[in-house]
Amino acid sequence: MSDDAPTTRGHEPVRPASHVIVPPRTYLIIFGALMALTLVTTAVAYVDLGPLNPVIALTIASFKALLVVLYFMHVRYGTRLVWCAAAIGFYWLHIILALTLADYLTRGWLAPMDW
Amino acid sequence: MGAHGAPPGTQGFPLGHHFDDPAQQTESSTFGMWVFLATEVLFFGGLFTAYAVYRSAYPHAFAEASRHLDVTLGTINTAVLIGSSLTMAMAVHAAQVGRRAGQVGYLLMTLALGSVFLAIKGVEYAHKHHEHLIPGPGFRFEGPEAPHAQIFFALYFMMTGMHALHMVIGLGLLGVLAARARMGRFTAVYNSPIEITGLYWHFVDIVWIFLFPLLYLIGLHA
Amino acid sequence: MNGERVPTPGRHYINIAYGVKSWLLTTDHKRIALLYLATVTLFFFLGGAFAVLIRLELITPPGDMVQSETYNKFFTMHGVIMVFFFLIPSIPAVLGNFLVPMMVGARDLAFPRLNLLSWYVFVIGGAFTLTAVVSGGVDTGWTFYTPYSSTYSNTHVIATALGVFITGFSSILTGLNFIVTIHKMRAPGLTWFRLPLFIWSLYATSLIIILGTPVVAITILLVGAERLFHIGIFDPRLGGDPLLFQHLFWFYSHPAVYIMILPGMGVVSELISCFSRKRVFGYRFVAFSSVAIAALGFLVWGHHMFVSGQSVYAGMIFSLLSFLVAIPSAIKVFNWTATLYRGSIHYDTPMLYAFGFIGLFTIGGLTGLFLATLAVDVHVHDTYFIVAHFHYIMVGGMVMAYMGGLHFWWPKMTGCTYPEGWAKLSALIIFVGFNLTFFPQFILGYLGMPRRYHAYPEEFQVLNVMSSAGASILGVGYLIPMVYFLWSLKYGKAAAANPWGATGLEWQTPSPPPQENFEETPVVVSEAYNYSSPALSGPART
Amino acid sequence: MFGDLPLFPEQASTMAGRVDALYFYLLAVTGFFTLLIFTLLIVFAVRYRHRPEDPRTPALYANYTLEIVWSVIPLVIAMSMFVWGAKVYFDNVVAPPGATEIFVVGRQWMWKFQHLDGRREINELHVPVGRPVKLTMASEDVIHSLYVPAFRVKMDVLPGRYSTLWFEPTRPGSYHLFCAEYCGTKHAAMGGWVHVMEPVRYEQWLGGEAPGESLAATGRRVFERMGCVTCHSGTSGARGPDLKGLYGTQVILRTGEAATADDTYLRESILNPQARVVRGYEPLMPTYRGQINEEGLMQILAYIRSIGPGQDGEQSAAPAPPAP
Ligand code: HEA
Ligand code: HEA
Ligand code: HEC
Ligand code: CUA
Ligand SMILES: [Cu+2]
Repeated sequence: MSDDAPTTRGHEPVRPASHVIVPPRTYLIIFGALMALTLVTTAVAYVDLGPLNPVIALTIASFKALLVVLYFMHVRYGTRLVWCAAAIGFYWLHIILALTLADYLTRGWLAPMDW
Repeated sequence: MGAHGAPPGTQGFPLGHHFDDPAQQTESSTFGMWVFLATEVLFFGGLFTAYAVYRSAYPHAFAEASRHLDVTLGTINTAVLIGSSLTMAMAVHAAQVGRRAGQVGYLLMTLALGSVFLAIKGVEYAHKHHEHLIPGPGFRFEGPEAPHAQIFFALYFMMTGMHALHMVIGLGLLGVLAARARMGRFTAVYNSPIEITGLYWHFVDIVWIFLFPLLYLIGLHA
Repeated sequence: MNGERVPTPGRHYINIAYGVKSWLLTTDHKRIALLYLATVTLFFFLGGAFAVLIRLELITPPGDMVQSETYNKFFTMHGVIMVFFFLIPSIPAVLGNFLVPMMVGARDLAFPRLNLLSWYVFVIGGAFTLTAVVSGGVDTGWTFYTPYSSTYSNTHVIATALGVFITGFSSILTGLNFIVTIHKMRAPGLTWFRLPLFIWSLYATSLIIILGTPVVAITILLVGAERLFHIGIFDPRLGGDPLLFQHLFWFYSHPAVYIMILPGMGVVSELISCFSRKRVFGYRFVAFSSVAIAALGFLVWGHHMFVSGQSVYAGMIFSLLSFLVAIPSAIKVFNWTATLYRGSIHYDTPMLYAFGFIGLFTIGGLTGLFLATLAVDVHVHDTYFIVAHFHYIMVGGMVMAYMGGLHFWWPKMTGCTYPEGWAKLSALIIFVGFNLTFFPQFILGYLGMPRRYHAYPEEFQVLNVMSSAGASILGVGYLIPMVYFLWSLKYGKAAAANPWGATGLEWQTPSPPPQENFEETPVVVSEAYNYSSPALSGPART
Repeated sequence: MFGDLPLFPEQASTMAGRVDALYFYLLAVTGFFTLLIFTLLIVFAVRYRHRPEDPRTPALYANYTLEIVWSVIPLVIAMSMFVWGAKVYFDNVVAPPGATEIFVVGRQWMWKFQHLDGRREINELHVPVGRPVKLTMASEDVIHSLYVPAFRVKMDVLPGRYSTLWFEPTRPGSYHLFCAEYCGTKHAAMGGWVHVMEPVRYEQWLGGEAPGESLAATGRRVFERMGCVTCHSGTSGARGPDLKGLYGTQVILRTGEAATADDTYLRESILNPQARVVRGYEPLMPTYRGQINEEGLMQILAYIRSIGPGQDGEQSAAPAPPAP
């Protein structure tokens, strides 16, 4: 958290440092990758892989999201603070999912267990 | 508000009275948007949680109900939205290098692609309406899983509906930005409205990137 | 810096412009704080009026004053108004709005217009809820449990829920503004570990607001959709699970109880330090414990559902985690106590409230441990033990802190001095009335009196009468400050810039502060609460 | 006036003593900390009150040892509370084998009890002293919660699902029965009494009225009346599986998954039969959702339990055998 130390309150007119200009070529590559992954994920969905299907679908989706976040949204070039802000929502999403499912997935446990 | 006694080098930058310099103001708005997006993640997060719970409880009903969605349209829409993210990124680029025509053009392209997405979504909704797949008293679904399929569709409409609402808001922002860009408001120095709207737009794209497999692709292989 | 920014002497944020428009269109955080103060006070007395009605009904065992329908609306409106329209915005939106920019040495919050918007959103949300009150009320309890709220209740659930939904966005805007301001607008030299603890606590509060509120928003939307269209998400007859609602609701509402205590803890850190003329003991521990409470607070929501039919194993996880979240609170209590050690303690009114806070929060928090203990919660869940627990924390803790903070910063906010004698007297009345109201409820709860009962068995009457008697004393205790605060605006002595001899940037500017808060941007060269070093602590006061 | 001021609830179940012991432990610990904090506050406040001649206060910073001490000690104490509480809770959840079974239906705003011998009660529950009793509960509408303070037990009663609660009364007498979960207008009136009786008196009470038919027998009649027998006749060539010897066993489903034929499964098999179809059968069974209420379901359940493995028929519907 030191990178936003209050020296930013100094008065030299600086050009915003977060504005690393990403070349359009990078955008095009990322766009290509996203399109390819979309096709892959749709194609894979037609193959029966049992419990792996949702896992693969979510892995690909997360990877796509990561590409968008890192390049389109410039987090790769951003400060640590922006990085944290980008991560925290997703992290918290896992908390609500994990603890809610901790209830649902263990509800049936008691009956078969002979204590 | 407005600039008063602009320090040298910040001409054309509408510095808020409470900020010291453009960097502080720009970073604040970018960071503010990120914090807002964290909120948004959790907003959709509630729906994703409901989805996870019911999908784990009724996997077959969800697969079967999902087969009533149109994968082709869904895939096309995914492509359209990713395309709009590309044009949005290009609009931000144009702003950063201060090209006014590029800004306006790319913003309008994003706006157009977003509208295409919503139009396709509208077609899908119309189909669902036609097939009586809208949850509520009029819901019709063959087979024993009907109630659970209704939950699937309830989540489908909530999730895509909330997503579409975000798109509509985004389109409104894009329209305003395009108009202001045409007036030459954005320069290489001052462009954070375009940048933060871009962040918002990409976020909406990411939500769809998850909705697409979770809603459309779960029943294909059976 | 710029010559034109130097204010004319005698000009401050209140007299710089007159007229309704200058208030309703202001983007000045200080004026917005006062707008919030007015609205929040209104809601407090409205919620208090419902409390009075509740306590009146409970004087006698049979439900003889009002019908059960009416009583059910009383406690629902009391809970909804007190939680969402009074306590959540109380310290953050009033004191926080006023102080965050001043304490970090900024001229305003990062997004002043969003700040004004948040107040309007709050008012609109409040209007929806008030409409519901006026047109007949709601009877779901503040928890809106499904399927009662979604299918069975035939009161104004949608209007109220919409009110709560809308207000949620007001909190989000405030939280967002605070986070960005604290990160980006600190004065030169004001590093994280030089920040006042009030700022740390509001930072933690804002994190909770940002990450929790959206979940309750979407949950409310789902309840609305269920109610309007019968989509089945929470309806067991259609395959839905009503417990999912409870999960989603408490995912927000448990962290929300920390929204309702962390700001109070921040205020108390300021008060304790100022009135013992000492740096807060274990500054870093107190600071980090706020963040720890915010983070851990998200992991314990299932402790409201121990007998709801959630999995036994989930119950155990949630119980374990609930005990963990008690530790940072313990750290705070011990550090505050240690701050007094070898201090130079002044007994001004704010300090009396701070003492009250520590004592009552300790009792309320420790009784939280009873509830986190699984087997005991099975017995006391949904009894008056719970009611006593949370009033001890929310009224005994947070409202005390809010009152303490108001008294502390009142001279700064208004430039007026309140009558100290009356203030001390009412602090005492509140303390006595409070304990008389809520202590008997612990006993009632362990005896097994369920909450939300408008009629109860005879043997519980004596304790209920004590509680009602206490409530009337408490009510008087709250009315007196209302009177002398208003009185002070007209007749109070003009306040000095730093009447308490406190450290902190907000005291280094006139009372009331100028429009731009500081005549020039302050530069911070030392840690907070530097009372031990004579040079830096401002005018000494004896 | 204070003559009848109660301060502590009666203890009337095996659980009551255990919960109270834990409660007193908590009281002792929290009492200690409350006293500690209050004493320190007062002592410091008096001892270090401001005196004009005082020098400035010393600059005391954190003391790491102290911080660790006052984090770890509460942590250890808290863990002891957790472990003890969890142990008692667990025993409170898992009913001992051989408990007397009673079916409970909660609805706005009354409690209905059905004993296995066919006796029914509303808002009153008669149970013998000294024998564990297990309640299987469901709600017809919203969430309710069955609460007997003297027993220190409480459990929510949910719509669409069975929940269970057990207790073993230890003292004859009449005790309050409350609905603890807010359930609408007459929530406060949704209560009654639990009458705990000496075995002899209980037998008298049992013999008091005409015994009527057992719950399982009623269930059997419902089973016939609803036409279940047409398919579940138990003969070869029947369209549905034989339900004899089914209760508590593992069922192999069409999908290849296995399910335990417990109360929840049976309930679902009747209300939503096609959700889980037994292997080797066609999904022919119609749904009975909306045609049968919770009480009827419980009667059928009692019947199916009574013809479960090792049961001799409808007279003795014992609890589920522990599943494998
Ligand atoms: C501001 C509000 C606030 C705060 C801060 C808390 C704090 C805590 N609460 Fe409370 N709670 C509520 C408001 C609050 N609560 C409300 C409103 C409800 C009811 C909602 C409803 O149903 O309507 C409720 C209900 C509630 C329940 C559910 C009860 C039930 O319905 O069955 C539980 C269960 O675990 C619980 C636990 C706790 C715990 C463990 C803490 C802890 O954070 C407390 C930590 C503090 C301390 C422990 C004291 C200081 C420590 C020491 C002095 C050192 C000694 C410490 C040890 C030995 C560990 N609370
Ligand atoms: C957040 C804050 C908060 C605050 C500050 C309070 C303050 C008070 N509360 Fe409340 N309370 C809740 C939050 C709060 N409460 C919640 C969340 C519930 C649960 C609701 C539910 O179950 O859904 C609850 C429930 C609740 C109950 C339980 C009802 C039941 O379960 O049946 C009771 C009963 O005694 C009670 C009493 C009081 C009292 C006496 C006060 C006193 O402190 C109030 C003191 C203030 C005054 C007395 C105001 C003074 C003003 C006047 C005297 C003017 C009067 C004006 C007119 C009559 C025109 N509250
Ligand atoms: C039209 C014929 C039909 C009728 C009438 C019928 N059932 Fe069934 N039942 C079936 C069939 C076929 C199956 C097996 C397939 C399945 O599980 O759905 C079955 C399965 C069951 C099962 C699960 C059995 C197992 O082995 O797991 C239960 C329990 C059950 N029925 C109870 C009832 C009850 C109670 C009724 C009356 C209220 C009833 N049935 C009426 C045809 C019928
Ligand atoms: Cu039934 Cu409360
Ligand atoms: Cu809680």
